Amino acid sequence: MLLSLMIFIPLLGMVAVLLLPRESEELIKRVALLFTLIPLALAVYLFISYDRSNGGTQYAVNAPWIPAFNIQYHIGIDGLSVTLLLLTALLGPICVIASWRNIEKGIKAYMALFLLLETGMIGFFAALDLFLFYVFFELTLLPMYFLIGVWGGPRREYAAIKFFLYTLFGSVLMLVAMIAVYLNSGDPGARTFDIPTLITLAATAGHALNDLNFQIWVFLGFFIGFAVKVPIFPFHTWLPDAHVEAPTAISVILAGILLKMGTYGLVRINMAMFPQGLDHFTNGVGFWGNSLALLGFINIVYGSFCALAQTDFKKLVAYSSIGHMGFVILGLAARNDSGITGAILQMFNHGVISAMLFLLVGVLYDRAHHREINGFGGLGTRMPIYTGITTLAFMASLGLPGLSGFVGEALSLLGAYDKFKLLTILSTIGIVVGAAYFLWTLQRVFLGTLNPKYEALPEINGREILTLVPLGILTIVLGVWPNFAIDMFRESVTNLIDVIQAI
Amino acid sequence: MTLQHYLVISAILFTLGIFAVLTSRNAISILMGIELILNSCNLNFAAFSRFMTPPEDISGQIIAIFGIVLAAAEAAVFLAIILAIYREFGSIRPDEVDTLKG
Amino acid sequence: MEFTLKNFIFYGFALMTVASALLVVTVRNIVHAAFSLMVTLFGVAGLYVFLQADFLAATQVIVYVGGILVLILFGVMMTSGRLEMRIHVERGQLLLGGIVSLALLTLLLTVIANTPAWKNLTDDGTELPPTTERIGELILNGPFLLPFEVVSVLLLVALIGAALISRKEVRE
Amino acid sequence: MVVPLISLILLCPLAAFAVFGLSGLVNRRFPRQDYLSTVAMLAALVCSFLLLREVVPSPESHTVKWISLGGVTFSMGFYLDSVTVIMLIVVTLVSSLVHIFSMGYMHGDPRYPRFFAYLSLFSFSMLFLVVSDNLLGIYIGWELVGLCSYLLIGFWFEKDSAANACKKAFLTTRVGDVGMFIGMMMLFTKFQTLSLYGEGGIFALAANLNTGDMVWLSIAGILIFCGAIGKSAQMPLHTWLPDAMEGPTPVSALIHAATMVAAGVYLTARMFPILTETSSLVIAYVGGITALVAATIAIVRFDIKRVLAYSTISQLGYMMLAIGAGSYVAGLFHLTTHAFFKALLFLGSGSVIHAFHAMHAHGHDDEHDHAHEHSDHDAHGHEHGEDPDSRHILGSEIPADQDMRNMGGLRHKMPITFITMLIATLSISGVPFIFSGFWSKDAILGGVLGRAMEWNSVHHYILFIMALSAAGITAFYMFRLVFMTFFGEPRNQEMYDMAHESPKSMTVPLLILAVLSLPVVNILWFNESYVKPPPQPHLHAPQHAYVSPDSNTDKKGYTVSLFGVSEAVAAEEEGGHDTHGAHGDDGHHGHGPAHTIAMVLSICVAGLGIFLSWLFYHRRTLSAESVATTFRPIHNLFWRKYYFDEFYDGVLVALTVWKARLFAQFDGSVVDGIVNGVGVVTRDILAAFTGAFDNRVVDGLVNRVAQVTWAVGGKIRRIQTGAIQTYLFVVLAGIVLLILIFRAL
Repeated sequence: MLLSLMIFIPLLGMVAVLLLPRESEELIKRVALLFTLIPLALAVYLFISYDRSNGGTQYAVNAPWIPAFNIQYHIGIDGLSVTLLLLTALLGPICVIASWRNIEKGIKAYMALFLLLETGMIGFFAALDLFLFYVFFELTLLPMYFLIGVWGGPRREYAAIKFFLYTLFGSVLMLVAMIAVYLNSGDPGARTFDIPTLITLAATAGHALNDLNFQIWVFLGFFIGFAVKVPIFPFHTWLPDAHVEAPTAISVILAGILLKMGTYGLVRINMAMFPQGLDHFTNGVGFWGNSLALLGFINIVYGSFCALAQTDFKKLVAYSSIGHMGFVILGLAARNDSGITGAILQMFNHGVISAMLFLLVGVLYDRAHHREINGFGGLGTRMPIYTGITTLAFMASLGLPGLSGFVGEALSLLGAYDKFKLLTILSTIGIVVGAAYFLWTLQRVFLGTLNPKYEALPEINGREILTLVPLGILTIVLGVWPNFAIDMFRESVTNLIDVIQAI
Repeated sequence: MTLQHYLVISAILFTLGIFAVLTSRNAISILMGIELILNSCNLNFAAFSRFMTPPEDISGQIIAIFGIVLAAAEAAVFLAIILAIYREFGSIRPDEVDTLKG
Repeated sequence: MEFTLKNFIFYGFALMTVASALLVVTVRNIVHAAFSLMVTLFGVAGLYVFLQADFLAATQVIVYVGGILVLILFGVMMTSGRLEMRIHVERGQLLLGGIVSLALLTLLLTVIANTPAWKNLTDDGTELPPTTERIGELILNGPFLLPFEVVSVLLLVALIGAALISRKEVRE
Repeated sequence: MVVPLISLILLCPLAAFAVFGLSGLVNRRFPRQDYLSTVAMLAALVCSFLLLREVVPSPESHTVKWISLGGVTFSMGFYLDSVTVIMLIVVTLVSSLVHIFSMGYMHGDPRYPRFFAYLSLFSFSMLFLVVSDNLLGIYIGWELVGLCSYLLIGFWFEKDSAANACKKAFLTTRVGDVGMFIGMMMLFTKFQTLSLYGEGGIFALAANLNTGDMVWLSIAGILIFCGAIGKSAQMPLHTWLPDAMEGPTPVSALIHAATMVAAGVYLTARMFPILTETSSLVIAYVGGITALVAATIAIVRFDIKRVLAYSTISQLGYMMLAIGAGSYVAGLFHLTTHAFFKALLFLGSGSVIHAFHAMHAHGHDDEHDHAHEHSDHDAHGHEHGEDPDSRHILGSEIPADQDMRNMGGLRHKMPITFITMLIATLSISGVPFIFSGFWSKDAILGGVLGRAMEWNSVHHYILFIMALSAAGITAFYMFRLVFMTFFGEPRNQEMYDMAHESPKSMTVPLLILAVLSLPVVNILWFNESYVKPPPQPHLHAPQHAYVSPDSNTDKKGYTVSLFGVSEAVAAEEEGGHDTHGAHGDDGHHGHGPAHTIAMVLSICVAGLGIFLSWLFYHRRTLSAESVATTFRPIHNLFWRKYYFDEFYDGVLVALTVWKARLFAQFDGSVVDGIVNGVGVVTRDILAAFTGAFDNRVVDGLVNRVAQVTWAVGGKIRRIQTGAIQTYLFVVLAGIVLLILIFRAL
């Protein structure tokens, strides 16, 4: 019930916003903020009340939805979901606040779409029925399309369509795989979309879902669907465009949550449901056995090097996201304790850190109206607080110990080294290059002599600090005390590993 | 006078109506084509009612009456539209009224 | 097929209907076409009589000839301003339309000829009681009451709508 | 008592920094950040001394779970043995003095409070590193000190050179850190823990490895040592340290001389138990080469701070050499003495620079502005801002107030600075008996020679010669510095006239450090059993080595008396570990002759160095210029710092940037190009059906799809004539066709 409330309160908020008159902008923003704060409160409650010693599904609701196809409204959370739900619910109000001043037209439609998006995201992380999962997955797509396409930068239509088509392409493959799973899940009449049931069936020897070949193909189908979202190397080109064009708050959501939907899907579906398929791609034998780790490695190194070459601040952050998601893939490929935990932590931390980074880029963009890294210089004297927070975010992102970015990266690498020695060692190049592009950016934007053009640039204001501080605190807290988050999903990870190793 | 007689007549009317609708360059003659089509339908209803159902069942005729009513309504609206179009475009040639052209 | 008077008259009506319908389609003058249409409508009314649908025949005459046809003529007058407006027909369109119509006719005739259920249903000539009363019963006090009311509302709406659409726009 | 003390030591500086961070967030400065930080540091110092009293016959450690996963647990904790305590005292002591010094030196800087906050953060990180009992904790402290180093080198970030230098420092050390991280991954994968001590710790587990794993263990050891290479500026990753002199001078003293750079040595010493012959030898050679090369570069520098920077690199190489050669105690001993005298040298040079600033301040501004180094450099940066890179490579752009060619004769103007710096110089040069540097340096030389004689090892003889030459060169260039700065006639009369002795806040720390450069510091190493080298189970003497017959029976160890290394006979509990010696101590087997020989030789070379320096730079009977001309190629090599910077900037950095651009272009053209191919094919096939398409080349499959859709739509929309009749026609024709088709079936 609590969970359903959390999913549908933003939807309610959307209705409320739509009912308000277009002119009362302040009211609309306040209502939107309220309706994102309620899920946050619920998420915090869930986070606190979640039974950490039990990694299984909690707060489950299971009701028939479309009985003809045995589709259920089945939601519930385990440690992984609740962590990501917290992240989603946290970024919600932050994004509303971040949009307070810089959305100039159509604030009503913007907020309504944003709330719809939030419903989609929360629902996605809570869904336990494959069909419901897919519905929420697609539900995020539509508002995102409009949010980029209407409120974005100069090339917004292009970026929005690219994003939409790419994701749709992936999700079609996913749909096919999903239907294949459904059709193989039993005799007509006994088929199911229920994820826990399917996991059990897939682990049952002799069942059609337990077949290695079947699992490989279905794994691939889901994988490509999620890979577009993550994004994994050849499918990543939508990301820089979408980020560059999207308004600040939407970039935050895009990097903070939408990318996590890809990796969350990998964990929830690909790893848990198709352990044999997973084994085929991560057993370390031959090309296919290394393929997933290879993709992670390519993401890390490729993303980092691409970021190094960027001169657009936002594009740089976008490419750095690609690099950091590579650590998630690498950690998942390791499929051991530290690898998976590291990957999940990295998911969460990257959500927090990249959100900070995009907010920070937005702050600068709102003032200078461009993002050309070489066009700044010496801002450190003019905007000390902004510089301080940026340095914190950069350091967290480049994996400085003591800040959260490090823990995820380090655990992923430690786990991955166990299996993929060479690839992991090569991946560490990404750490150096990551430091290089962030420090170089720091130097070009903040250090050196002050560019006379920006002598009057105003310092970051209170509202912007308000959006950044919670994230900054999380960054430090998780860096100093990672168990704070790990406690939530330790048991869930153990369960997952049991499933994986049971083959 | 078999059922087929009526059906053939109806078919011919129908076809002619279609022909008119397809070929005419005048909205009013299109309307007349439509009237032909409707008539053919009504005729069919009546004929089937006569031949295919028990004599006391005259539902078909009632449907035909409804058909006539609809035809009347349709004609009224159609002509109103024609007038509006005429005012707007100065013509009632359907090929000149092509705002829907893609 | 014996040549009774009844048959003769039937074929006469049939021929009249078909021929005048052909005229409707072919004549170039729209006023002529309209009058041909009147003949067709009368023909159909006649056929209704042969089907022993007396009420229907009467309605046909009253509504169609008395109402619709007059409407059409008004339409002609109001849009052309003169009564001998030409119907424009283009050759290519004519050809295509002809082909499709002919194909359709062939199709329909084939269906009519080949449907077993429709074969050998002859009018035995028995006199049936007049239908008016029964229709009245059925419409006003029977299962067709609701459709009847609905249709009447529809008609009303159509008339109001027609009046609304065709009235001159008053600029404010 | 230990736990609260350690917590206090860590928390005091951290709290000082936190106050700054929080006050910065609300844009209100805490009014006396300088006092706050200094007091916090002094408190930590007091706690450290209390610990000294507490400690500690047997090491003590406490851990808490930091990250616990299903199967693995990473702990955080501290490990407190004598070495830790000594390090704590060194760090807190130097840091406190630097804090006090900075209150004078940095006075008037626009970011004055921030400076102290950074110092506090640094102190915290460094102390955290020192007390950590596990590799992960060390790594965390390691990176954090790197961050502080970055922030402090770039403290005057308006200067392009400072901005470049801090980036360079962070990146260069990070290269080493990655090596260290890989080493950690290796150890973790093998042992499933990163804790070093205790039952399940790495050292205990590694001791049980058999000989088959030695290659693996050597590689792991060398990789961990990579971190030390980066942080301690060893060859080939040393180039960042001279550039790091762009930071304020107290920072150079604290971070880039006394503490952070020594952390590499400390780490290597901590890793002592898992070093094998191979990794030890690698460490020793890296240290030896660094010591020698950096010393030669230092000869030809004119920037007073760069001379000291290269000297630091050289001395760090010394310590590495000591640890690589098994002289654990000597290495750490030298670390301690070096921390004090090098901090003194830097602070002294800071005092000199400060004196010259004051000149500028008086010259230009009535207000007593002490932030001139800053403003001065700022102007400097403007002047040469166009091409900072070439400036770096040439190393020829020296700020006027740091150029020794502008100095001379300062001993009259700045007596305290002069005296204290002279003491430090005598100490680093190895002038015998009353200066601490002599004892520690001699311990290293003796240790290396001892091992060479004991093992009869050519390598160690070579290393000994390297170390000895480096010692001589060190004496030479250090006295060159002193002669050029304090003796002779003033070279720049205007600057000389304005120079003055520094305020008390600066001279008092100098005096304290001068005292600490006397053998008094050896008191830390006083108790004979206070510092014991840990066993090295995998370090075996070569087969042909001479093993003294009493090596198993004697209780041996290492003793440092009040006056340094005077004898070396003491307990070694683990003596019987194996027959091949496994004595991770200071080569005491060859002690008798080795130490005597080493001592004599070292006094000789030091004397030679000082004498030559005197001839060149004081008496001027020999001309440095003519020597430089005679040996032009060698001078060039030294002057250009063995072309390391050219190589890195011209090859590695360029290569990386090039590769990045390549990847980015690859992303834009090839990744999209592949899908373009698919797109073109798709388009052409569709074109066959729908007629002509536009042939424009577009990038990206998505564009293709959109265009194809657009084009198809463009064709198809012709069907939408808008004429209802056409629609109807099509509908009917379709119906007819369909019926015909299905009838035919």
